[in-house]
Formats: sequence, structure tokens, C-alpha cells
Amino acid sequence: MGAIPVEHGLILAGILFSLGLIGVLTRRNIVFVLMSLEVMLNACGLAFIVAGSRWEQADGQIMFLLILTLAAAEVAVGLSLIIQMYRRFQTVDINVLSELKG
Amino acid sequence: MMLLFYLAAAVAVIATIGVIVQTNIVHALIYLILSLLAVAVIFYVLGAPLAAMLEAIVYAGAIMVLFLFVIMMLNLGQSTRQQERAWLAGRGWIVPALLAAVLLGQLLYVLSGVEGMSAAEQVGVMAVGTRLFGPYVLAVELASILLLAGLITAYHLARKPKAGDE
Amino acid sequence: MFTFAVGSALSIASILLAVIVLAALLIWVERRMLSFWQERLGPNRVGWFGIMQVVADMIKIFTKEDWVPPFADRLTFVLAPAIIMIVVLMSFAVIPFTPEVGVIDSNVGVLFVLAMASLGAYSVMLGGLSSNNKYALLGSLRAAAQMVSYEVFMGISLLGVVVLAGSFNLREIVETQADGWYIVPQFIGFLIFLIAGVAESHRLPFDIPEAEQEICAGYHTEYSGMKFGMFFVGEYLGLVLISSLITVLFFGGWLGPAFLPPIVWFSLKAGFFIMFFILMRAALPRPRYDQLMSYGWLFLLPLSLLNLLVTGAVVLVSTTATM
Amino acid sequence: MLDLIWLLPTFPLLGFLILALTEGKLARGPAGWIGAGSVGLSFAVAALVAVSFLQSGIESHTVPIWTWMSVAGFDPGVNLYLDGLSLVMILVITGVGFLIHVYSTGYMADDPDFSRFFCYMNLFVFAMLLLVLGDNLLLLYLGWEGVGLCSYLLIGFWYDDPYNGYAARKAFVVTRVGDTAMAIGLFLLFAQLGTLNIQEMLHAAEAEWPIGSTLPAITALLLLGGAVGKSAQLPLQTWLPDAMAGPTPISALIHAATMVTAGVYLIARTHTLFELAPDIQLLVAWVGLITLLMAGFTAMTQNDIKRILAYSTVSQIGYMFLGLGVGAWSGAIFHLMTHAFFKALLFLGAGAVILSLHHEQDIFRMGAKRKQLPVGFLCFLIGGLALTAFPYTSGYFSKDEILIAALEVEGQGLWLWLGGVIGAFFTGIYTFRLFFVVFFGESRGHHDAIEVKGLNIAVPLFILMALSLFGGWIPVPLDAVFSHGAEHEEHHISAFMHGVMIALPLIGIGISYLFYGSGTFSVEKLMSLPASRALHRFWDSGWGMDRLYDLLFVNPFLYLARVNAKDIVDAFYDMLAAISRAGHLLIVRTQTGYLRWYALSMAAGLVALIAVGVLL
Repeated sequence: MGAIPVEHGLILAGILFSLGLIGVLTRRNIVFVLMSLEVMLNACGLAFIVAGSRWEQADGQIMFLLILTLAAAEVAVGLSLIIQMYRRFQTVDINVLSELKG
Repeated sequence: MMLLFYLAAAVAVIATIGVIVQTNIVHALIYLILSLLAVAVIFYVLGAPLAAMLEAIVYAGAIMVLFLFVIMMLNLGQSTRQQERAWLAGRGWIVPALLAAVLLGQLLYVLSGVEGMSAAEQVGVMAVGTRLFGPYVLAVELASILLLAGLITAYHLARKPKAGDE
Repeated sequence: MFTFAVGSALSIASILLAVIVLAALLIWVERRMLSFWQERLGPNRVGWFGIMQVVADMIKIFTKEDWVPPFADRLTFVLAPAIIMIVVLMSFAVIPFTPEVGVIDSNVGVLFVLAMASLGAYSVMLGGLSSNNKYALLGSLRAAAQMVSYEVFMGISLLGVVVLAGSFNLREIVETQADGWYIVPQFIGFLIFLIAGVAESHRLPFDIPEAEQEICAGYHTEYSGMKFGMFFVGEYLGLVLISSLITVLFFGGWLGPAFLPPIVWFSLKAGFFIMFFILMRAALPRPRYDQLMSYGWLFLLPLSLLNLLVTGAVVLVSTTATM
Repeated sequence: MLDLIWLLPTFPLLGFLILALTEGKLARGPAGWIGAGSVGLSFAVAALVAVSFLQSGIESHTVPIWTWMSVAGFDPGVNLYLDGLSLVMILVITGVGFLIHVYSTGYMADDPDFSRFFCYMNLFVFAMLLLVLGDNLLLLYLGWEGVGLCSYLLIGFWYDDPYNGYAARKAFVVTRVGDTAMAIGLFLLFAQLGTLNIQEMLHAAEAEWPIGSTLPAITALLLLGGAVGKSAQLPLQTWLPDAMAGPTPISALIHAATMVTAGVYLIARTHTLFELAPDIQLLVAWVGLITLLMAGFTAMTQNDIKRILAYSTVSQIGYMFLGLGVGAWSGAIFHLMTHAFFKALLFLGAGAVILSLHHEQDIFRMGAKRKQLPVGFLCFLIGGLALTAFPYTSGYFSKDEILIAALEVEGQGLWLWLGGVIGAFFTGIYTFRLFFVVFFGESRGHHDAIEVKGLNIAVPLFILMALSLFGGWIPVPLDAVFSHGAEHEEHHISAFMHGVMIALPLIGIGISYLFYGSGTFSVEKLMSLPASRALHRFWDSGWGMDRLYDLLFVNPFLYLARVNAKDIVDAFYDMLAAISRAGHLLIVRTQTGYLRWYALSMAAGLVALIAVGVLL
């Protein structure tokens, strides 16, 4: 197995990251924003795995595990914030939360 | 193997595009799960079986269930479709798309210089485990603290406010 | 990557077919056994001891109108029953039935089963969500919480076996049991896995997501015809899967005295657990939803963590002692 | 057998966990058994360990328990280190601690928070054992802060009264000042010597640092800061008298017998550092001397029975510091031990008196109580004699050792000795003033008091009496710990000096008899002079230290805060504010409040960064 150019794996990670970025920037529904964030995080994990595979080291997978942990914590907090937001404003429109401005 | 990689990569990209353009949130979530599973396949192809399985168990299996759970709780199913469509209309997507395109171009430029092939060997569960609890034990401790903090925060935030609060 | 034990398309097809036929047959077995325990006759008209009842049911299910409610979300509605079938059948791929029979010999077999189990939750959740019906939604909310929670204990209870065997490979796990089944050192793990397994396949007494009396059959209220049949067969497939997994993980899989061939040993052990699950359905009442959750998080989780901790400590001490 | 020392902190920890997890739902009986029993078991283990340690004849023993983590040469472990010094400490902590726990089951019997009390007490014993047994600075610091926390919890034990909360906060904040210095000292030691292990660190220090150089002086000074905070020495002594707000057994356990001696232990443990910095060591001696004199004066003017004992504690710890400063390491630790005996005795006796008189603490409302309170009378007689170093009581031996060592210091030795002897003279006065006022003369209140009964109160008192009388003959196995310092030699001292040392405390007792016992001299007459009244007021307020700190730190701070509210400097800052407001008005346009906008700017920044990276 293997023998896939590292370049291609990294480019795939780059594409996924950019797609996630577009999602974060264009969506108004906060659940979508969070989902796009997940896409971006996952792309980062992919990059680590590709690098780990290139050097045949476990470190890439370990970094991925840490990203996974981060994602789990982030989603738990993020979703509970969404629930709070929905309870308070009855909407998932992120533009409603624009009171914190200069 | 090569074929499997490119196939999975294509699925991942298409599914991710599906995530960001869908108006039905449940469908978007299904696309996201699909994308994650495709990435899991890529992990396996790249010789990272533990990461592949954890991607499926934790990411696709647990984190996404949380999303679905919240969608169900807030009942965001189909009623929000019209709203999503309205929100997506307009030119709001042009600038982000351009920016992302520039970023992608830069990434492609930077990454095209990378040489090397992915390894033929699998890095097994044992190897990851021994390194994880050897040199990376501090990271494990920190991750556990992070998870604990996340747990407490999520519990506290999602709790129904008591009668006395605010 | 995959080392194919048997590898041929023929063997894959025959395993698939055998498993599905077995699951269908189980519907009849369960009805007969239940009525046997409840002192009535059960289906006994069609064919020899009523065994053709299965065929009759099949014909009925296949010829029913395959109806999608107009208010449902069509894509998800169709996808949901397919997921459970795919996921459970995929899980069978890593089960080693005998030294020769089995689809793949994966180094992460245990994790694969867990991954499939965690994906299985989507079937129920999406089915309930897409039905656009409050009972279905309630059922799938219950199912989501239940399955996600019990997945945790299921995973942790397995790890004791993994620690003892030193491998995630199901085939190696069976082989390391040659000098003793893991039921003895991992009895607590076995109990937790048994309970979590029942909860994962949401059979009685943990069929809270589809409780007829409370929420009108829950997530599959709107389903009929073949799609309902897939849910139905999926449940029995899950039953077979859990029984096979218990056999593999705790009861030495195909191992047994040589006077019977391995496949018979495997079938006997798995069959015993299938019967056990059916008996459980006949014998136990359904707990309340909150009881189920607090039982899991407050009792099973600490217990399974403790089990893992003790197992790990014992293994650590014994390996350092021998070194 | 020696490996059993891991059990020592384990028992109190278990006791604490059980009591904490049952949330006070346990009945008094079992709670008391658990609370006192865990410390008793610890003491039994400590005794076993002591016997086998002394028989084995080894110098020290390390028991590794667990390594927390091992990252890049930083591997803090939970290792227990046993040598003569920590042996003495654990025996004192568990032994005296056990007696006080038993006593508390009687003293606190009617308190509604009985179980919470023992919970804190056990946690305290655990932390204290960790402090003295830890083989590295991290563990020591953990124990150090642990006892600080327990002290806070226990001083404020009766938190219904706001004053108690105030006293607890004061103790916490004042000791925190010292702890900060100590923490910096520990960081410095770790940074300079690269190890957390105390023994390795001391060896490294000895090898790398010449005597009298700057680094040991700085670290020793910082450690001294921590020590004076915890041991209530000048200038951080102000918290201890207020700490008497807690229940009396606490005062006995924490503020007399164990916790306040942590500073003494710290200096003794790191004595190598102090030997490398002779100036700082001399400073230790002077700190101790000045503290003991000031506390002695103050003790003479107090009316509250517990505050008198508190100032006497400050004064006695001053003696220990004096001993440390003059290099009498074993003498200081010896005095620590004997002081633990008789001060625990005095406090517990005071507790019995207070309890018998329905929480009366003013000595001038007692009087002639020797008939009503025979046990308390005996406690104060024996404890007082030991405290004033009456010949052949336990205090006599230890104080002697310190004073003789002080005399041998070159240059300032005579002054240090003289100060110590004068301090002993005052000790005689204030101790027996308390004694005569409470137990002799005419009754001034509580005429029908009945002494509290109960074996669990009486037995610890009698054991402590015996220890106070005969504790001076206990051999202390400290030579191995401190032997590389000054060799243990026979002290030569003239008979005259020795006579003075014995006589002055006795004269002090005599004076106090003349004033308060026989009434030959009148206090009123003395007080009629305005000068002596002023002096009395001054001493009574603890040399005005609280006022001084208010004056020096609190008021200037408040003053600065008030002044700074509107002064001319503001104009300058107003201009700055105007400029930044103008800038703010410019930048505020970017702060739309829309999350997507922020994300967009971040992404744009990323693009720009990569562009710069690629182009350069």
C-alpha cells in the first residue's frame, strides 16, 4: 500500500481547508458555521496524517488524536452555546449576535 | 491503493462541497459524515489504521451525533430550509470564495514543492500507543484537562437556567 | 492491507446470504420460543412446525406498498433503513467464524466493529427525524442518547479483552483464548458488554426508542413495507452480531474439543446467546428512560472504568514481573 | 519496615476523604473514630518506622512512590525522604497531633460541624506530613500550601462570626506574602541548580556556590521570607494572635505544635544554603531575637488567655530562629519538639479552662480557680515551668542548648545571648502572670464553674504533662543530618553565665508573684504613671505592628488611589486617551460585531502572511 505522493495528500488537505473556510464565511446559520469549522479541523488532521505517513512515524496520528480531542471539546462547548443562543434569541442566525461591537 | 486514495479524495471533496452549499441542514450533516468517512478511508490508505477508526468512531460516530442531536432538539429540520435559501441568496459568497481561492492558490504553490511518497508500512495501534504514553504523556494530560473543562463548560452552559438566575 | 482469509467473492456472498437467511429465520424462532415460554403455540400452520411462516412474511413484506409519507424528508427517509443493514453487514466482515471462514483479517477489527456500531446510531436518528412525526422524533431522541451513551461502556468493556490479548485483531483474540476463555478474567467486562450490546441493538428490555405502548413504535412509526422490513431484519442481524461478538471476545470463538468442527462450536455458542437474548425479551420488563440513562452513566461507566483499570494494572504488574 | 512510611500520609488522607465524601452525614461516634483513629494509625506506623530506622543506623532512606510525569528532564516524583530531621518531625506531628485529635473528640463534642472539623484536621495532618516527608521542592511546596489552606479553613471554622472570617483572611494573606517570596526562591533554586530534589540540590549548591556569594544569599533570603511568614516571625508575625479565633485544639495543633514550625523545618532542611550565606544566617538569628523580645513584651500586657499563649508561641519560635541563626540546628529542632509538648499542653489546658468557664477568655474575669479546675491548674503549672525553662523540665534543656550556642557566635554572640536571656526573664513574668491571675487571688467571675470531665480530655493532658516534664531526656537523632556543619563538641561555659541563665527566669517568676500572687507590688500604682500607660497600650497592640502596616502599606495605597483619581498627570493621560479614542474611532469601523467579518479578516491575514512568507 501507500506510494501516494505526499503532495497530493497535502493538496487534498488544502482543498478541504479552503472549502471549510468558504463555509465559515458564507453561512449565516451558526450550526453550519460550526460544521464548516469541523471540516477545517479535519483538514488539519489530514495534513498531519499525511506527514506522519511520509516519515513512517506515529507522531502524525498522535497529533490527529489531539486535534480530535480539541474538536470534541470545541463541539461540546459550541453546541451548548448554540442551545443557549437559541433559548435566548430563538434563532440560529449568527448576525443577530452582533451586539459586541465597538 | 492509488485508485482508492483518489476515489476517496474525490468523494471527500464533493461531499464537502455538498456541506457548504446544502440548504437542508440534515442533508448537509449527512454529506459531512460522508466526507469524514472518506477521509477515514484515506487515513487507512496512508497507513494510519488507528486514526482511520477513530475518525469513524469519534468524529463521524460521536461528534456528528451531537450535531444531529442538537438539530433534533432545536427542531431545525425542514422548517429552516426556506430561511437558509434566503440567507444564501445574494452576493455574500463572492468575497469569501475569492479569498478562499487565493488561499488555495497559495497553498498549492507552497505545497507543490514538497517531495516524497507516503510510506508503504502501516503505523499500528501499538506504535501510536507507546509514543502517546511515552514522550507525549504531557499532551495526554493536557488533553484530558481540556476535555474535563469542555465537559464542565458544556454542562454548565446547556443547563436550563434556574428560577433564580437573571 | 487486507489479508483475505478466504477472500473469494463466493465466500463473501455465502456469508452474507447465510447471515441474512439466519436473521430472517430468527423472526420465526423468536416467535416460536416466545410462545413456548408463554405457554402458547405461536406460528405453527405454514409448513413444518410453521417454518414457512418466514417465507409467508417475506412475501407479504415484499408485496406491500412501499410508501413514503408526503411530509417526510425523502432522501433521509430512504437512507435510514439502508444504513442499519449496511452497517451491521459490514460488521460481519471482521468476525472470524472459523480459522478458514471470514471475510477480512483486520488488525483493527475491534475498532471497526465499534465504528460500525457508532454509525448505526444514524439509522435510528435519521429515520425518526425524517419522519417528521413527533413520536418518531421522540423515539429517535431517546435512541440517540441511549446508543451514544451505551457505545461508551461497550467500547470500554471491550478494552479489557484487548489489553489481555494485546491485539485489536479479532482472530488473534480468539487464538489467545486457547488456554482459557476471557469470560473468567473479564467477567465484569462480559456483563457490561452484554448489557451494552442489548442496548445498542435496542432490543427488549432496552427497546425504549421503539416502545409501542409509550411512543407508538417510535422511530419507525411511519415505515412500512420493505423499508420497515430492513429495520426489522437489521434488528435481528444486530442480535446475531452481538451474539457472535460475545462468542469471539469472551467464549473463545470457534475453539472447542476436536470432536466437533469449529463452525459447529461457533454456531452452538452464538446460538446459545441468541436464545438467551430471546429469553431476556420474554422475561424482563422495560425500565424507564431516565433509569436507563442514570444506570448507564452512574453505574456501568464507573464499573467499566474500574474493570479496565484493574485489568491494566494486573497486566502491567504481571508483565513487569516476568521481564 | 522503612518502606511503610507511605502509609503515614495515607491514613489521614483516607480519613479526610471519608469525612469529606460523607458530607457530615456521619454520626459523631464514627466520625471521631475515623478522625482520631487515622492519625493514631499514622502515629503507630511512625513509631514502628522510628524504631527500625534507629536500629538500622542508616542516614537516610528514600521511598519512591510514583512519578507524576517525565518531560525533558523535569520529573517531579512523589518520593518520601526519611532522615533524622523528618523522623523527629513526623513523630511530633503524628504524636502530638494524635493527642490533640483525641482531646478534640471531647472538646468539640457539642459542635454541630463535628465531622467537618475532623475532616480539616486530617487534611492538615496529611499536608504537614507531606511537607516534612517530601524529597523534592514541589512536594514540599504542596504540603506548605496545604497547611496554609487548612489553617485558613480552621481559623475561619466558625464562619458565622465575621471576625473569624477576617482573622482567617488575614492569616491567609499575610502568610501569602511570605509564600510568594518562598516560591520565587524555589523557582530560583530550580532554575540555577536544575533539580527539584532537595538533597541533590543542596549538594549541587555546596559544590557550585562559594561561601558568601550572592546567589545563596538571595535564595536563602527568599526562603527566609517564606519561613517568617509561616512561622509568624518579624515582620510577618501579625497574623498569629488573630488566628486564635479558631477552636482551641486548632490553636494547639496548628498555631503552636506543628504548622508554625514549618518555617523552622524549612530552614533546618535547607541549612546548607544558609551556611553558604553567613550574613543571612546571622539575619535569621536577629529576626528570631527581635521577635522573641517584642512578643515577650506584648505577652505581658495581654488579657486574653489564648492571645498570651499566642504571643508566647511567637516568642518561642523566635528562640528556634535564634538557634537556627547561630548554627545550633539540632538545638532548634530539639526546642521545636519540646515546645510542641508544652505549648500543646498549655493550649489544651487553656481549652479546658475556657470550656469549663463557658467560653470565657479574659484572665481578669477568672481568678482563684485552682480548686475548681485542678487539672487545668496542673497543666498550667507544669506547662508554665517547662515554658520558663525551670531546671530539668524539657524546656530547660532545649533553651539552654540554643543560648549556649548563641554565646559562641563570634562578635555579636554576647548580645544574642543577652537578648535570649532577657527574653527568658520576660517569659517567666508573663507565663506566671497568667498563672497567678487565673488560679490565685480572689475569684472575679464564674464562681460556680465545674471542670469539664471526660477521659478523652484528661488522658491527652496527662500524657502531655509527662512529656513536658521529661521530654528533655529524649535523644534526638539529628547528628547525622547536621554533622557536616559544626562538629558536636562539649560546650564550655562559665558557671556564672550558667547561673544567670537559670536565675533570670526564676527572678521573672518571683516578680510576677510579687505583682500578681502576693500583691506586694501593685499593678495599679504602676499604671498610674502616664508613661507606663502609654507603654502598656503600645505593647498591648503588639508594638503597633498592625497600625504600622496600615500606616506603611494600606493607607499610602489608599491615599495614592484617592489622589490619583484626579491630578494633573491626568491631563497627559487625557491627551493619550483622546489620541487613542481617535484611533479607536478609526478602528471601530472594523468591529462590526459580525463573526463572519472577523473570520474573514483572520483569513485575509493568513493569506497575507503566507504571501509575505512566499515572497521573502
